[in-house]
Amino acid sequence: MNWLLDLTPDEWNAVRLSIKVATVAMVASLPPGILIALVLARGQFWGKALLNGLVHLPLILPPVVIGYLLLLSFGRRGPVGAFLAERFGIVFSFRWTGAALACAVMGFPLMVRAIRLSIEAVDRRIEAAAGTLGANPLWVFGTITLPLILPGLITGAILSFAKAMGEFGATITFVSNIPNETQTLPSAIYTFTQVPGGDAGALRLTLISIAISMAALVASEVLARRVGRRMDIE
Amino acid sequence: MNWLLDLTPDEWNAVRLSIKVATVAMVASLPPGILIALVLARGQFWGKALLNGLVHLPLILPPVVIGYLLLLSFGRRGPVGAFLAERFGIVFSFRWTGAALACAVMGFPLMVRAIRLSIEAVDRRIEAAAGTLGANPLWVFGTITLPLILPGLITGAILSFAKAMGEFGATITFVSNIPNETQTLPSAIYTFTQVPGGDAGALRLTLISIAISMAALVASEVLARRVGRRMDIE
Amino acid sequence: AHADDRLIVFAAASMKNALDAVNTACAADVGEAATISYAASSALAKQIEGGAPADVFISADLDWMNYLSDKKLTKPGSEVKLLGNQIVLVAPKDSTVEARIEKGFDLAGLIGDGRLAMGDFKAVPAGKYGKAALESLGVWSSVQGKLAQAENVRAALKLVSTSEAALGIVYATDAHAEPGVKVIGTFPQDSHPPIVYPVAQMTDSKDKDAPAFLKCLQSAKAGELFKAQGFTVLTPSN
Amino acid sequence: MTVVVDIRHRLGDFEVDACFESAGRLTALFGPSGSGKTTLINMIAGLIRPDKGRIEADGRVLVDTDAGLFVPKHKRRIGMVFQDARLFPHMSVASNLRYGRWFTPSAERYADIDAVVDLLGIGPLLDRRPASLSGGEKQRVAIGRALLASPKLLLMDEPLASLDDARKAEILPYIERLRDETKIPIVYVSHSISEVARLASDVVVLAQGKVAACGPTGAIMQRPDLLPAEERGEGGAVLDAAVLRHDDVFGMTVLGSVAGEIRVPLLAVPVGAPMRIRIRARDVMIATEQPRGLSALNILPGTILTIAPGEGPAVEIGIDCNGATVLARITEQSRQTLKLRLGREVYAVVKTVSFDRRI
Amino acid sequence: MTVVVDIRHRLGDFEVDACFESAGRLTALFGPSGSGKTTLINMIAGLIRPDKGRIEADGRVLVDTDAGLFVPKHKRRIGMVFQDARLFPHMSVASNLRYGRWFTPSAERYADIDAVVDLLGIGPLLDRRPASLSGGEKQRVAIGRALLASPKLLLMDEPLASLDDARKAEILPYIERLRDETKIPIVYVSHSISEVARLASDVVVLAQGKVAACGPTGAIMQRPDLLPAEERGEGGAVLDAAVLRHDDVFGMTVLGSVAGEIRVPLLAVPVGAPMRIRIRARDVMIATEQPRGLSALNILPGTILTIAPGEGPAVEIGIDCNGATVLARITEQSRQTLKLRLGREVYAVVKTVSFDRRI
Ligand SMILES: Nc1ncnc2c1ncn2[C@@H]1O[C@H](COP(=O)(O)OP(=O)(O)OP(=O)(O)O)[C@@H](O)[C@H]1O
Ligand SMILES: Nc1ncnc2c1ncn2[C@@H]1O[C@H](COP(=O)(O)OP(=O)(O)OP(=O)(O)O)[C@@H](O)[C@H]1O
Ligand SMILES: [Mg+2]
Ligand SMILES: [Mg+2]
Repeated sequence: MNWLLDLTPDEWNAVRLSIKVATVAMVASLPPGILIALVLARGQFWGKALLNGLVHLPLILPPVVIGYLLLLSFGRRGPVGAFLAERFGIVFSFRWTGAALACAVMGFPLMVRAIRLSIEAVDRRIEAAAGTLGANPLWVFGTITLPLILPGLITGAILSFAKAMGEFGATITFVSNIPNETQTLPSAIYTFTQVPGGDAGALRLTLISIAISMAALVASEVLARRVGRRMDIE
Repeated sequence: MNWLLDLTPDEWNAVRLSIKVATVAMVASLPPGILIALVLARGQFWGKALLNGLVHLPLILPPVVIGYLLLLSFGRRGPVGAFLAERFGIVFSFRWTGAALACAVMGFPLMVRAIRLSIEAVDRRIEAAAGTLGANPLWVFGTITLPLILPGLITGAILSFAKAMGEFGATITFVSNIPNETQTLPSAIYTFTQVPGGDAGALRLTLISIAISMAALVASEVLARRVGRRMDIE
Repeated sequence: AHADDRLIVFAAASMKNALDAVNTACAADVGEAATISYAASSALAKQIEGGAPADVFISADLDWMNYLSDKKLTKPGSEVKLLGNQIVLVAPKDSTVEARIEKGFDLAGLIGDGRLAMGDFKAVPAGKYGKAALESLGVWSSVQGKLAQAENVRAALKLVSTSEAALGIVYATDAHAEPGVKVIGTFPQDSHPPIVYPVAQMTDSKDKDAPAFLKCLQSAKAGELFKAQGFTVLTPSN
Repeated sequence: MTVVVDIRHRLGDFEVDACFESAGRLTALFGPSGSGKTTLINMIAGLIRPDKGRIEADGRVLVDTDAGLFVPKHKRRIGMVFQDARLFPHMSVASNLRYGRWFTPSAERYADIDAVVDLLGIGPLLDRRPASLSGGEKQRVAIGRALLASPKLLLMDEPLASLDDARKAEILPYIERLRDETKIPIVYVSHSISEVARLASDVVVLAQGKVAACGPTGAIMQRPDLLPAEERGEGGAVLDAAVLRHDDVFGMTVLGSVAGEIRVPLLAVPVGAPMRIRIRARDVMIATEQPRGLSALNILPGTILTIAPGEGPAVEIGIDCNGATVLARITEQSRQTLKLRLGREVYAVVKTVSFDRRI
Repeated sequence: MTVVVDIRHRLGDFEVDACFESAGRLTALFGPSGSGKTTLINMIAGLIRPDKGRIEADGRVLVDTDAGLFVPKHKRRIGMVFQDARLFPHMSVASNLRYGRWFTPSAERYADIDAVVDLLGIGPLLDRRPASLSGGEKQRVAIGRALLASPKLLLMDEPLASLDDARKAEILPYIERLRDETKIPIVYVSHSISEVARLASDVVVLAQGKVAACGPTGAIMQRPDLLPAEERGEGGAVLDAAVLRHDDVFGMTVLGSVAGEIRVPLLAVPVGAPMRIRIRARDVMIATEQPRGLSALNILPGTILTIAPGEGPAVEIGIDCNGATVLARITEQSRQTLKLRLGREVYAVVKTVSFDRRI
């Protein structure tokens, strides 16, 4: 145990940073994730296939390629990056925010798919019943649909979180590997694997990463079970 | 267009190999994916959290680590690999089968999660009705549960396929990057990014990869819509 | 055809352009074109350790070759220091930075608010050489907080060519071929351990063409092709 | 308070083409299974957008396809009770009940939660989840949920179909009160004649998506040809009456109607209150002379006005009792034996216990 | 052919503790909403595992917690019709119907698909999906699905609750045929007395999870105290009779019973066939002298055997008509006016049209 937790300050920082990045990535992708899942599950519009494809890109392409694409668009000189930096002072390059962005993007298809699946399983007649009681579509969504898709939201969130804990290729390509700022656990692990004899260090960090993710998983399961027990099937 | 399709024989092989690997990975992970999703969705047993964690490992850990773990266990010198090779003549190391194994493992949590979500949404009273009509649990599963979770199966399968098309870290670490045998599209793309002037080649292969995955996505959407139309909500 | 009856070469990814050309040129001499698997030296070394059917391994640094020879996985006597390289300081091509690389030069000032991109100094060979050079020039401590460590030297180059990083330390071979950057200066050869690309045949290798391939790698025509990509040839051409 | 429906809509092979207007306080949509009752009421609720036509309720145009008007369901202020309860599975019974209140301006809330809970007997269920309720319990909660939204128009799609008779009888008076005491028009889907006869002021008879007949309940109930064969015995006269006095000794209430005094089991209604009574044709006997020594208490003299063949051995005989028509269903054999002809003076005989309030 | 149930089971606050034995061909589980009918039938079907007890059907032990025996539902060969149809949403109606046949050895298939489809009037629906069916249509398909599994025990949980009367009347004869012509015991959940009276050979009355009474239908129906207040008028005598002759001219059938001849609307039953007839107490009048000039055709002489207070103004009077007891419900006022006492000779008067076959 001592051996496991006897980390260097940089490693501790990597642990902290990874949790922060994964949490922010998960939380920040929830609103757009729900929105896009909703649109994909229920919308009927031209370009739906395109949107769907776009959402899946991070899954389809090697992470390094996604990292380059992020660099090209959200980097200091990238069109989006330059615009955001100028107008809102939001800078991604070499910041932990950039790591969170990369993780969010990589986890996005997983989250959207899970939420979409839940939305498609919702009995729309129940929503209709809420509508007749005077709830406008937004209220129906908030009070009926959202609670009913909670299992999907939890699944989507945990997938996104887990993915963020393991994401490496896109992150290091986009924001490199700066201790204390962008060096997440996977980057630290990677470094160890590239050094002859680094296996023990890699193993230690790997175990810590597993422990954190497992805790998140178990928490999500417990949460989902609670939600499920509350709902059952009617 | 000519520019896009003017590939070297090795690149063509990479395209073919990627499709083969992704398809095999997807198909081969379906049975265990369904089984484990079922167990996780409905089972109540000690160690469920552990199993759940194990399934999620490929998501949580950097792909390189998964690659090493595969190398250590399924490699020629690994315990599982040696056993399988000796007893059944199944060799993974540095074969395309190994690439498929790596892709299947990496896509497994995505597939299991999607299927599990669908299983949890099935109305068990409908299954009970089938039971009273004389169908044993296996038949109920085949004739009721399976058709009802088709949307989840399709989602899971397409996630697995898409992941396989983009999987790189675990594959190159486990089975290296041998043209014609283990060089999938992502590996080929990687190789291009590692040399000066390789960007055009990388871009070309990236576009091809996107095209293939989009085709698969659209096909899956059409399929899912058909299935959905057939079922509606009762 | 099964992988095992081919001549299989594991090579560091950064050598692809040069090695592909050499492979074609040598095919006639060797009898067949080798099948080359390009990946990070670290991954390749571990794969060989894990039983990979490689006949020849070309590493981007000595450490991983030593890792294998320590484990008796390289054929004794087959190991050769094949190529050398240089590391250079680069900047985005529209950068106005100018400098002479010498002891105590104001690298931190040149970087300013920006970052110095280089390979991971613990993991990536080019990063290790870069760190050694900066240390011997006495500027390491002043720039340590301004580093952007990349997964590999190509990624570091990308950071510079997209102007994310103000400066970068990369191989001369990469810098020459990248139009998005300009070379500000070359680190002195003596400021870092020699950059060496060793090659060796594997203990388990049974392919009869392997010696011929090793020989051809060291031939004059191969040397020309390597030089064309910016490498220095360390073996005396025969 | 009028409901005006004139729509045309196609669903697969099935076409609804219905046009009716009802100024009644409770309009029943009556018809056999598959006749389009649910489809029609869904269009009023805004759950289905009709292909073509116009729907108006209480002076408000809800749908007018010509004008491109379609008021969305949540703006209709309509309370709907579905055939299947459709409770919110993730909420407790109490939250289900309160749901509609959020969306009702407090000035317009006329339904009181405690009263509704008491009435429906769902007090003990408040903390439960819908999943654990029995079929009847679910439906009662669904009725409560709709009532508590304080709607301006109440739509009920066979709300009592899954309730047992004791519960039906408990809930019916509340629906009657709603009908009589509030200004909310009600549209009520049913395939039970007795429910319709008891509750409806107006009836729309549907058959295969078309309106077969439409009019005040009394008129429709007198026309057995409009009713399904199996239900005809349930038809009969619907008379307006008023409470004359209560006979507490024998537990009876005496009603006055143009046809004469009618004794029914005791009603908890004040003297003078107006009442509607239905005299089922099957419960009426005809006597050619004043019966003696017979337990039946209601003996109304009258003149035979109509004789129509009924189903099977029956004939339907209309007796004009001082201006009100009482319908009797007897056998053709009795008609011949008793030599009943138009214009003959006879007595309509009805037992008091025939007038139970059951549905 | 016996169904033996002796179980104890707890569901949240609700406890079922039921013990009954029925050798009847059709055993009705009768009780108000929430009395545990569905819970009980689910235990017979194998959907709920009782905490403790024993269930036996047709000689087969299905559950015996003491012996650790629990036959899984798919091995019980039980056809179940659920309160909610529970059709398979991904299959057409035809596939839903055929589902159970796969699992029935062909030698044991006694249900013919065409006959069942015809009977239930679902021919036009065969290619449709359950989602587009109306409530009644769904339930008819569900009944068909259970029948076509050719079960050895048929369980029906209020199968007619969502059907209109015309459909009920169409389906009831088939259930009767099932009851009379095959050897399948049926357990039938209902809260409708008329359904129970018509169909059941035996009745188990449930109240709050306990068995309140249990016995042959005739005996239960004669005891109004067992029936819910609102339903008591539906109770009455159940007499065994046989078809004496048909009167085609007037469309009537004359039945012979110990109480005398009884004229009912024409029945499609051969002469000599045994019949069960129910004379609802509310349909019976009492006359102290032979009525004259009255349209009622059935006049049965007898002696007053019992006088029991009924609900409200009513008294229930049992008349011994030559050994059979006919129950009459009249007002207390009439009893006093007519001076009815035990032992007095009277006439029970019943209209022919009272004997419709409606439920
Ligand atoms: N989507 C659809 N496609 C085709 N036919 C449909 C669809 N929806 C409903 N129908 C048909 O429309 C007819 C009317 O259905 P509806 O539910 O309105 O009947 P209902 O009068 O409410 O019957 P019930 O009393 O059984 O509930 C039925 O024959 C039904 O099969
Ligand atoms: N899981 C549960 N937890 C607590 N109470 C339950 C549960 N399931 C059922 N009950 C209660 O058990 C009682 C019996 O339910 P059941 O469904 O058997 O009634 P029922 O007689 O079929 O009624 P109905 O005629 O309305 O269908 C009800 O009061 C119900 O609320
Ligand atoms: Mg309906
Ligand atoms: Mg029930």
